[in-house]
Amino acid sequence: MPKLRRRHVGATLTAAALVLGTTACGSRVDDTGEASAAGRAESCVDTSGDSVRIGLLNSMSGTMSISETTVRRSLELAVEEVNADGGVLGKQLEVVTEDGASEPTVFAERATKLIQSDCVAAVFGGWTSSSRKAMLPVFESNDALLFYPVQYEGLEASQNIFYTGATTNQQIIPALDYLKDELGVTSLHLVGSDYVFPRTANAIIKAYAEEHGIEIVGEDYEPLGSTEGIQTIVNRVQGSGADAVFNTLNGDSNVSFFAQYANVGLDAEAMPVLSVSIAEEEVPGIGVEKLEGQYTAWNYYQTVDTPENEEFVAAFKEAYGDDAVTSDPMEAAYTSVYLWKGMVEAAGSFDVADVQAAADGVGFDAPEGPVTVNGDNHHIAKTALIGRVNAEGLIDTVWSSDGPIDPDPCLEGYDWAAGMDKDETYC
Amino acid sequence: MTRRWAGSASVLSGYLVAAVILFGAAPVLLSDFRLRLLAQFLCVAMVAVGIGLAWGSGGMLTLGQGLFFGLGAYIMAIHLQLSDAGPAGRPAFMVTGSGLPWWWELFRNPVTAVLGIIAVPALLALLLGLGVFRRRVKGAYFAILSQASAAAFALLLISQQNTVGGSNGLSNFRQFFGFALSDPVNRRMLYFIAAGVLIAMVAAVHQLRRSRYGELLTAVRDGEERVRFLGYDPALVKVLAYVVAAVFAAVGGALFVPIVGIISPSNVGVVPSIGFLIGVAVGGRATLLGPVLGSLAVSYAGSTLSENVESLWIYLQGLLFVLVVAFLPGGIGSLGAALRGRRRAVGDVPGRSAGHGPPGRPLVDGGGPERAPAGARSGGV
Amino acid sequence: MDAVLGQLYAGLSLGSVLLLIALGLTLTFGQMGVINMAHGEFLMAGAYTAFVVQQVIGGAGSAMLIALPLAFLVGGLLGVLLETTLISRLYHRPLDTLLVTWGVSLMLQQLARDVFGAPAVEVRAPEWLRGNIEVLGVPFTTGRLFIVVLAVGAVAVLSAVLRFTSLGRRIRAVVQSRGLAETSGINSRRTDRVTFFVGSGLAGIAGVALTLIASTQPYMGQTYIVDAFLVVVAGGIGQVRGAVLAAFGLGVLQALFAYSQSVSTAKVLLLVCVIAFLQLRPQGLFSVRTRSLV
Amino acid sequence: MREDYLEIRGLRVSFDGFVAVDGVDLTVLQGDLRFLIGPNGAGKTTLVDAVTGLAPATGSATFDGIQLLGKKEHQIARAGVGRTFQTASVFDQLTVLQNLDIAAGARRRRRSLLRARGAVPGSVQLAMETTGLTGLQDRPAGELAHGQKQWLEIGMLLVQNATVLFLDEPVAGMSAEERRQTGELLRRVRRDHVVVVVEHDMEFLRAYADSVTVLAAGTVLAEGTYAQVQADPRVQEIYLGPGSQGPGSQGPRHQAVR
Repeated sequence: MPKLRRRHVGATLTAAALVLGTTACGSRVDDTGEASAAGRAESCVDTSGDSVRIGLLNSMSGTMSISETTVRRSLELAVEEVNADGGVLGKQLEVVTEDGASEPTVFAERATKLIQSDCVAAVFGGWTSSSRKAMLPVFESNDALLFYPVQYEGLEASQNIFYTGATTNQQIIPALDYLKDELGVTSLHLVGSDYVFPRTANAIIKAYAEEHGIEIVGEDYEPLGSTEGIQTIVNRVQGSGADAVFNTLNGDSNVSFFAQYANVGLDAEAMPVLSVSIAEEEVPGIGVEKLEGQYTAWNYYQTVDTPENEEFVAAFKEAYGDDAVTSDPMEAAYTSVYLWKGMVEAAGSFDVADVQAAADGVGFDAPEGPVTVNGDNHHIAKTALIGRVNAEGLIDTVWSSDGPIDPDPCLEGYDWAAGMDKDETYC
Repeated sequence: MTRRWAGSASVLSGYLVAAVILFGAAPVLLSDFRLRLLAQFLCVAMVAVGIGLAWGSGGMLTLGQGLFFGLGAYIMAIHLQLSDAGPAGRPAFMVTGSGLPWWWELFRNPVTAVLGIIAVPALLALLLGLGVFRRRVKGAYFAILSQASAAAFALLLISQQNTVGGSNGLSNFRQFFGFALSDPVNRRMLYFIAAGVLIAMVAAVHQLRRSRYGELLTAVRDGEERVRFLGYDPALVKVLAYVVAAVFAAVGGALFVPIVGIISPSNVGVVPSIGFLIGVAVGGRATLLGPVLGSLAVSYAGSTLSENVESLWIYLQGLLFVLVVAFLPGGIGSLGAALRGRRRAVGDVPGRSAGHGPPGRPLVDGGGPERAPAGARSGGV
Repeated sequence: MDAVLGQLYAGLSLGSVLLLIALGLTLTFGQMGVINMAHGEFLMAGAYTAFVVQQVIGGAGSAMLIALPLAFLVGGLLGVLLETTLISRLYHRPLDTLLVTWGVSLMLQQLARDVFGAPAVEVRAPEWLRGNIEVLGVPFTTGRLFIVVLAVGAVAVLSAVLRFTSLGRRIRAVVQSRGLAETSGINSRRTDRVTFFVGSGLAGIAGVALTLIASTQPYMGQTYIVDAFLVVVAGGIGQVRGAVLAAFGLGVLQALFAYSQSVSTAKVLLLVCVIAFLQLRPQGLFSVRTRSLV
Repeated sequence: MREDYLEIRGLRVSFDGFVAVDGVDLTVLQGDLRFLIGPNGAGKTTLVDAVTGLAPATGSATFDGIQLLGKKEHQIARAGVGRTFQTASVFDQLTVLQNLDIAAGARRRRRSLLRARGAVPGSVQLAMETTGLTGLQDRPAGELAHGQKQWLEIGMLLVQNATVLFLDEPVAGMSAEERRQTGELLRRVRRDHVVVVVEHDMEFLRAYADSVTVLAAGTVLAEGTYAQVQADPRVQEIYLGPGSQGPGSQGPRHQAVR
């Protein structure tokens, strides 16, 4: 009996091996030289009807859903407005939503589904760098389009992604200029969450500091979502005697950081903190009185004084209640829908190649002010704004750059950045 | 004897059905996207097969399989990055790093990479297992330590921005041992490899379970102290199952990488590690096919249900855990048997009645693993 | 010197947080062998209790004082609910309680999200818990000092209860030998329930304390639960003095590692230390000699 | 045929300052069915625990020239010393055959472990016949009657190839008929084993003991045949005397150490 059984197991395995053997092997990288050229899936986007599909891919569950839910709302608001205004090339936008579940692999999986099964013309979403990194190969190998709405660490420029948030030269570098020129800072303590954006941002800051004679007196990282090391970090910050703190902490660690910061007797007067990841919606959770007077660097605040922003804020509050606030990533997401619309209309086609070709120079009067797409690196020119948190928990602009800054994700225009390691694929 | 016959026949037909479905029906019926998804589920199921052996047969509740899954996955990812970068090249992601860490070089060669995927987790499991089991750390202690090790591993990866990509992990692979990953034919090949490996793993566990070792493992689960007095060192018995489970998890992780295209610390921490267990519990931890089928079903349900009703899946996941583990410790498969058993043995202890599972193999009742025989250490002076 | 003192204080305060969470765990773990993964969510419930109280009565000072006993009650009642509905069925399957309570914790997190929303809510610290007292040039923040006091108080009260009251004697009897306690007329089922109430209530109090130093959001319990379990394991199951030593030991160790290395490295080193320690003492710092636990 | 014997000298076991076994000397020869009796707390089970590696002890316990103290449980078992427990501890999920096969297998080569069992090994077959369990070989041990479980345990000792057998209250809870069968079984076994039985049951003792050692408060109080021991006034006083526990009394199973 055992023999019989073993033979059957063996037969199954042999069958498996046979199937494997008879499966024609696909292209080898050596055969074609360039891997990406081989066997790309044909686009299945259907533009024959009177509507066209787009995908919204944001985390609606898991830790990142706190932030990404608000982005989803502004994307939906933009789509509604576009549809009410006659759609894109006369076609109504039909939205397919997916949950990224705060999980890079889920982002990759759902992006594939949106492209291959739902046949969407473009996908809007993603927040964390890891979600973008996970989706990037999916969009490149399927030759599809992603609109990514969050400021990020730069040093990337995929032809299949449009980056509508700031890159480092539109946020980090203006913030450093401001600290150096306006506040006279000569020493900095760097505090960040332990992931790619803070680490890359701090690498840039250190290169900048070396060039401009700013002393970096400390550099500390707290694991994402953790608060256990915050007391140690604040101890170190206080002991460092820095002129200011450059804060790239993300999410809940900020709550703990600012509570401890205030409790040991530090404030914006004694040692200002400039944060690049705290927007309007995070302020209440941290506590307005702990943040009041501290600095932030973004490209948009709810208080920005443009007619477009007045409309945007009003529409948003009407849709989601008077307590709803708007923030930079939300505005960048809102803008991304209009930018895509502009590109499609400039191209007169939904085809990816046509849209890519027509992208350069497409502009939009966004709530943050005028923005323009750079066709080379797929980022957009935007104005940098330094703000201070006010007593109402909103952020007032205290300084702005002279008009939109051209995006430079690879920092090619900065001599001091020449020595930095860069991703050779894009830079 | 007839029960044995029935058992082997049902297991046998299970193999055949699995082969027909995996190699015949699925590739024909499913779209490329769904097939890729199935391949991904198969990788998770490999981890489940190992857990079935360690936990179901051996009573070791390992909450840290993410550690081994991650080791296999990262070694594979490192190899793929290096082959993309070409000879002596450096992977693209290391934007803020200084040089290539020496241990990356170990996995440039395809042979050492494959060996590493198996040997590194096996060695680590051997060391951890010997350290823990020799000192008779078990039950809850072992569960918590294994969970903490997965948590620490995830943190370690996150803090290594320069060498393993930090929280972003490693992604953007272009080839798999020379085959372009963008080619659908090659992706299909990956699916077949995953299916073949999974079936081979199930066959291996099948052989282990029906061997004398399998009986010994069950004996250790139900009475570790007693086994000691028969002249065995239970630590060695447990370590073998633990190592096998670790290797299965690592191979699952290694195949996960080219199929999904990314590995990041969020795939190896506490939450995914417990996630691997749901399917095993649902399918029936102590059965041969339960872990595989349960894992596939749970992966599928998770993917389908959360595609649009997000929070529902979280509730359902929690509820599944609660209902199955608390009331059906033998898994869904034991539902019918449990009902029959309850009717037959009215005075039976609750929870034990779920123990009479599918024919052929004695099925553990949920209480078995942790309940040491009361006599083993008791007794008056 | 300042730095060392500052870090010792950081370790002490981290240890106090861990201790407040681990006390309840070590009670239920020790007495019933139950590994309650939902313990972290009882903590979260305590924190949200503080939030709700503050929303209702406004004044941060009085709100904190009302929230403490209320959170004890909320945590305790949740614990009893869990105990009676699920855990009591699983006493002979301790590992299964781990999985079942993990499921419960998933559901509770999602419930908190659906009720209070995903973003963190602010629980304002009362005036008297802001700022610091400076000693030897080192600022001792009053909020964290309060947590240290709370933890020490909880240990004192718990030890007194265990030592001097009849409830305490019953609990100790059941911990040492359930069978013997039952034959001597102790209703172990009721004792279990009371222990669960107290243990979970302590988590509620820990939750209120955490609002002073961490964010109040649905996933806050998860952040601490693994560390708290390490404390229980290192301290020896069912041992208050073991938990105290382990919590402060791990807290100080982590703070010192964090200062000399980095926060992430500190956590990895900590785990290595615990595993190495268990090689020396597999039963933890202190162990009860029981005949039921092998 | 070589005569095996177990020799214990100056055995001492203490827990947290409490001395449970205090300088016991004991020699048991092959062919001698030795009973170990004494009131609760006398140190009977602790003595067995010490010799089989469960409780740390000082002094000496040698068998076949091998010092047993300080060895691990499984090493002691491999040296030929086996034991049973007060509560029958067989593997409930496994069948009678599987239980015995595992007990017989500690010396098997590693590789043979990875194969399934072919034919029933001879020693297992023999043990099943000796213990009368042949007809039950495919029955899960958990489904056996109480007495059958105890026999299975003894059977496991036999196939384990143990020469020294410690049996801890083997007839507790058995019916009269089962006791008789157990007694016969022990008689058959003693011929080529060193057998030590811890027992409370005086009837059983009287019927089957070759010799008896009485422990009290951790020391040897008396030793000899049943009649000799019974006649000893000290033994009568603490154990067999009027007003103390009568024959058949077993006392509570779990006594606290302290």
